[in-house]
Amino acid sequence: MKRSITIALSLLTLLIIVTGCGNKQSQSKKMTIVGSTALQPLVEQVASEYSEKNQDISITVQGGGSGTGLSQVQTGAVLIGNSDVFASQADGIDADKLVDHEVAVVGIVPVVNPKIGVKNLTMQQLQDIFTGKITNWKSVGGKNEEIIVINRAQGSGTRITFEQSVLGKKTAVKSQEQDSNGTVQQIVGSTPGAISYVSFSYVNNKIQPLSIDGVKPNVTNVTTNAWKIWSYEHMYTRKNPGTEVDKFLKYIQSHEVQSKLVKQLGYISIHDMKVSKDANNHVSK
Amino acid sequence: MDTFIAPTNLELAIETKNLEVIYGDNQAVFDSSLEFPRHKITAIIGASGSGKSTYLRSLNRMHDKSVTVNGQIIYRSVDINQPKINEYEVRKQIGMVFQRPNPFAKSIRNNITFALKKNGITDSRVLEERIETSLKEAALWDEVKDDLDKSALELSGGQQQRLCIARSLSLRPDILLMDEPASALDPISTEKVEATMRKLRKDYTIIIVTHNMQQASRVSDYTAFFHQGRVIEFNRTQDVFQTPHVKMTEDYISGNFG
Amino acid sequence: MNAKRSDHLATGLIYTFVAIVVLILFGLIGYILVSGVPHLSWHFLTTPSKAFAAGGGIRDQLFNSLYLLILTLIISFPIALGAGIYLAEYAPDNWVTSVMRTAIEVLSSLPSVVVGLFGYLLFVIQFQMGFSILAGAIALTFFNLPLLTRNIETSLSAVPNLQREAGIALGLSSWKTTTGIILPAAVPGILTGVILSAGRVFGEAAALIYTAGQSAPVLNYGNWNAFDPNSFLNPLRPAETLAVHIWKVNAEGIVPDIDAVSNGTAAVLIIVILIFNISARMLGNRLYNKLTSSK
Amino acid sequence: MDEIKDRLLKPSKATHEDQRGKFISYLSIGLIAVLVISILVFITIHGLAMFTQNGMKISDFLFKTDWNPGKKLIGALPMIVTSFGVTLLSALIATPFAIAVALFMTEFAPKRGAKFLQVIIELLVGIPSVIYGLIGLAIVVPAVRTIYGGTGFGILAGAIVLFVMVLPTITSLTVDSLKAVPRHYRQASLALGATRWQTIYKVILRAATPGILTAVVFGMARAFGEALAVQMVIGNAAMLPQNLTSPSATLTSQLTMGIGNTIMGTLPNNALWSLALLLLIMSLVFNLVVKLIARKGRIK
Repeated sequence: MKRSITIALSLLTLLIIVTGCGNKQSQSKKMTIVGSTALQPLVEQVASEYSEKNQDISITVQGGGSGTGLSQVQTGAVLIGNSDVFASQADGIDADKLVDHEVAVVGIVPVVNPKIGVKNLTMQQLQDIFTGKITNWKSVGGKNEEIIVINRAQGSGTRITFEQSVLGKKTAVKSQEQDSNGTVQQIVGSTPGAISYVSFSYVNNKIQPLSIDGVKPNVTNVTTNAWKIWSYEHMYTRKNPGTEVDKFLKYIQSHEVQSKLVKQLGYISIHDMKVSKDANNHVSK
Repeated sequence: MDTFIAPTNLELAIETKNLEVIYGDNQAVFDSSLEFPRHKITAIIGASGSGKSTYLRSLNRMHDKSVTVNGQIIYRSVDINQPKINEYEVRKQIGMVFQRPNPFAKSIRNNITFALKKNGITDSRVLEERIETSLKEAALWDEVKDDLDKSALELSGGQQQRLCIARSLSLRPDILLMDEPASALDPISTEKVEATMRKLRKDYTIIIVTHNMQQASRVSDYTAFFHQGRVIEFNRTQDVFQTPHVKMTEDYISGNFG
Repeated sequence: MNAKRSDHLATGLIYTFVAIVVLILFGLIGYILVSGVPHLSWHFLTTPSKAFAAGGGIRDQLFNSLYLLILTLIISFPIALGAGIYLAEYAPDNWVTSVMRTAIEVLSSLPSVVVGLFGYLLFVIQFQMGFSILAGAIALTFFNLPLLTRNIETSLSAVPNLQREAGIALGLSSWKTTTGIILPAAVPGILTGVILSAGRVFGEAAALIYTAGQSAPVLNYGNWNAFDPNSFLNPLRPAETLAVHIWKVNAEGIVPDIDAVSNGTAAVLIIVILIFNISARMLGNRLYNKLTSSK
Repeated sequence: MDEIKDRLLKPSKATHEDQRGKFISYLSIGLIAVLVISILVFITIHGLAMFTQNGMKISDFLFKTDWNPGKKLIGALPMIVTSFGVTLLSALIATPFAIAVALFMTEFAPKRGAKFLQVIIELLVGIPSVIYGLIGLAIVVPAVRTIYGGTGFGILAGAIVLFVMVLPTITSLTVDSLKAVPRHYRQASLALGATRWQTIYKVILRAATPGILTAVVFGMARAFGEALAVQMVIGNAAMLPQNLTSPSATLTSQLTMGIGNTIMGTLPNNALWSLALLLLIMSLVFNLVVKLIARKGRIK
């Protein structure tokens, strides 16, 4: 019994030593990317394609949230931090020290439970619903059913984008919150009277996407900014992150990736955009 | 208190001088000085709570650190009741058999070889020889020789106790302490254990604690009577039982108290 | 008469309650299996998961879960064994021991999120382990240690004191007595504890999201070099486990067959835990017999 | 014979073994102590940062009801109330079941029935909390919605899910305490002509009360700290719960939801660490309660 303890202990020490060394040896070829869960699937896919083409490089992609991504890249713990929001929109981040790489555009659409019977709202109605002024679907032409607002978690990129485009400076009504597109999708689909918003790619037949002022939520409308609720997906680095990182970022912004993977994963290619947006929601052609 | 301690004038195996045992605020043994003659069986008798077991357990340093043992225990002209003494070696020289049989949850063979192996005896021939002699000494060999690999827990209570005796003997101790070794056994098993003891007397010094006076008179050469933590009387067994010097001993033996 | 009636009533009530609990369990397990088993196939178990297409499997997650479990046990068992021995055999009865016991209890009732975040900030970031199996295993060690320690302590204490005395009286050190006599006798109890804690390790998600991470990079099962980043043995690679996979697929999955993947994974998780419980129980008895009799 | 005397005076292999063994076991317990202390210190430092660095008031944190750390509103009362709500309610539901199952295992069917239930309880422990959460979302929430109206999310749904999750903890600890009731209590009572239920109710349960209370408190500690499962069914609205079926948020759900979206060192992040500190303090309190129960039980 004692022997097994000794063996286990020495194995453990070995492991720690080994991993410590392994860390240093492979650092030059290793790239860690952390952040936005929404962006994670895309970067993961691109990374695995990229490392197939470049055998000597290994890329680790992790979620953790936009906040995690930004703080980690700021402290230099990782090379790239993924974020759904501009660095300048996040408290506690010195945006001047970071370099933004926009790698995709994501459209966000309000969704409701299909039984409500509402398919279109004006921007004002949408704002009134999320600020708590309208509380029954009757007022906007639906069934006599209480409105149940489901917001996203405070600080989440999707929420920041949505509130910036829809609420302006107003504060959202206190309501239920969910922290992911998937749960919102499930809950809106099953809860009568529910309204929330998700990224385009999470719309399925169990939830009803809404048009706003008659504008349909589709890719074409986003590229021209006719559909107002959209944001960039960002990959932040520190200044001069090194050639390997640059090469990878170039790859993800290339037409090859943008026209294939980005679209397959439900994002909009940055090359298709006819307008651009800055951190203050200022749109320019 | 009136006491009578007869001198033995024999070669001694072990003796105690002014021994006292204290548990926290409770003193269990007071000022006890006794001599145990070599190759004899000495019985310690007394009512329950008289401190006899506590006394016995201090002889091979079985008390843990929370118990204070004062006084001297002289063994081979060394006071073994000192911190610097190697208590493991003490226990190898002074073995112990307990009130309830406590074989290890191992095979009969391993019960005996376990301690031997841990003490560095690995030669399988020596081990086999020790198993056989110890089991023979404990009068168990004939009953178990064909299935030494059986779990010791499958033996009967009496067999288990004799296995425990064999286990102690396998280390070739000098002295064997027995703490009411037959109290958990039926009469037939008891008889077997007693027979074993009588046989062992020629090679070992045995000190046995018992509350059974018939047992004491049957097996022992000397008897010590304990009462309330003190030695009241010590003498040859027949003297203690037939012509006790102290009134209290007489009362105890005739069943007037305890 | 009254006493008898209340006796019947109470007995009936107790049987009803027990029946409800049994029903709940069968309902739960039944629900998980019925909704998950139809999605199971050899293909599901042996292909890697997919990011956006249907038909992904859980090969890597399944392996990661097992690997993480083993690593966690390798780290936590020796420590728990030592600590359990300390508490059962050496600990003096004083305030220090009592504080230690409380500390262990506190450790066991810590919310797993908190442990996950602690592991994240300390191991993942401070010690630069990155999101890795190792960081995950250390975080899980936090849960596992108190469970295992307490279990080992009770299993050791349950061995009668007579056994201890027998060993000591033979001139053995108390360490040898403990490891050679007490410990083997306590093995079945310890093993049960290990299984139970393993179940918790297997199903833990909250603590792993921030430590072992939530991605399953492509693994090379032919690469036995634990230093290589794509080796399946590398303890410094991120590793999504089954439980985390379920969580992630439901939270951010965009594969069209979310339900199939999620329910299938849940079924696999339950089946593995079932197998684990049953086989470990049998092994425990076998081991006990082996340790206590021949050889 | 001098050789033996010599051995008595010198340390032997056994002495070293014992020293080594003591060293190993002290080392292990020391390691655990270091782990516990480090996690306590770590969380305390982070959890207090909001009050020390951001100048927030502890009273605001504990008694105000507006939670929006991004806008310097740090009232955690809704989460505190909800956490206690789900915890108490789930313990309330689970305790009778746990006692019934434990009695069944110890008094009614100590052999086969006990073994069977033992397996069941171990399986309940094995089901991961994510799965409990998903099943809660798929079954419990709609059920609560159809029966009580509202959205179905809220304390009631959370408590139902937690009830199943804490049942094993409470049951197995209750079984232990029932088993610890000496056999002769039962025999004495039955010999006096008491029925089985009278024996159980008047003798066994009474003797085991401190143990059962301890079991319940440990169950509550588990419920208090549970995150993923509760998060899926509680609704996550940082508002004081109006009733058992209005959406609300627990300390844990708020913590898991927010942590990825906040930046280290900022107020919103520190505020979440304060929630973690509160959780930690609560688990200390639960342990303290257990200690008190144990002490009281002993005096009786």
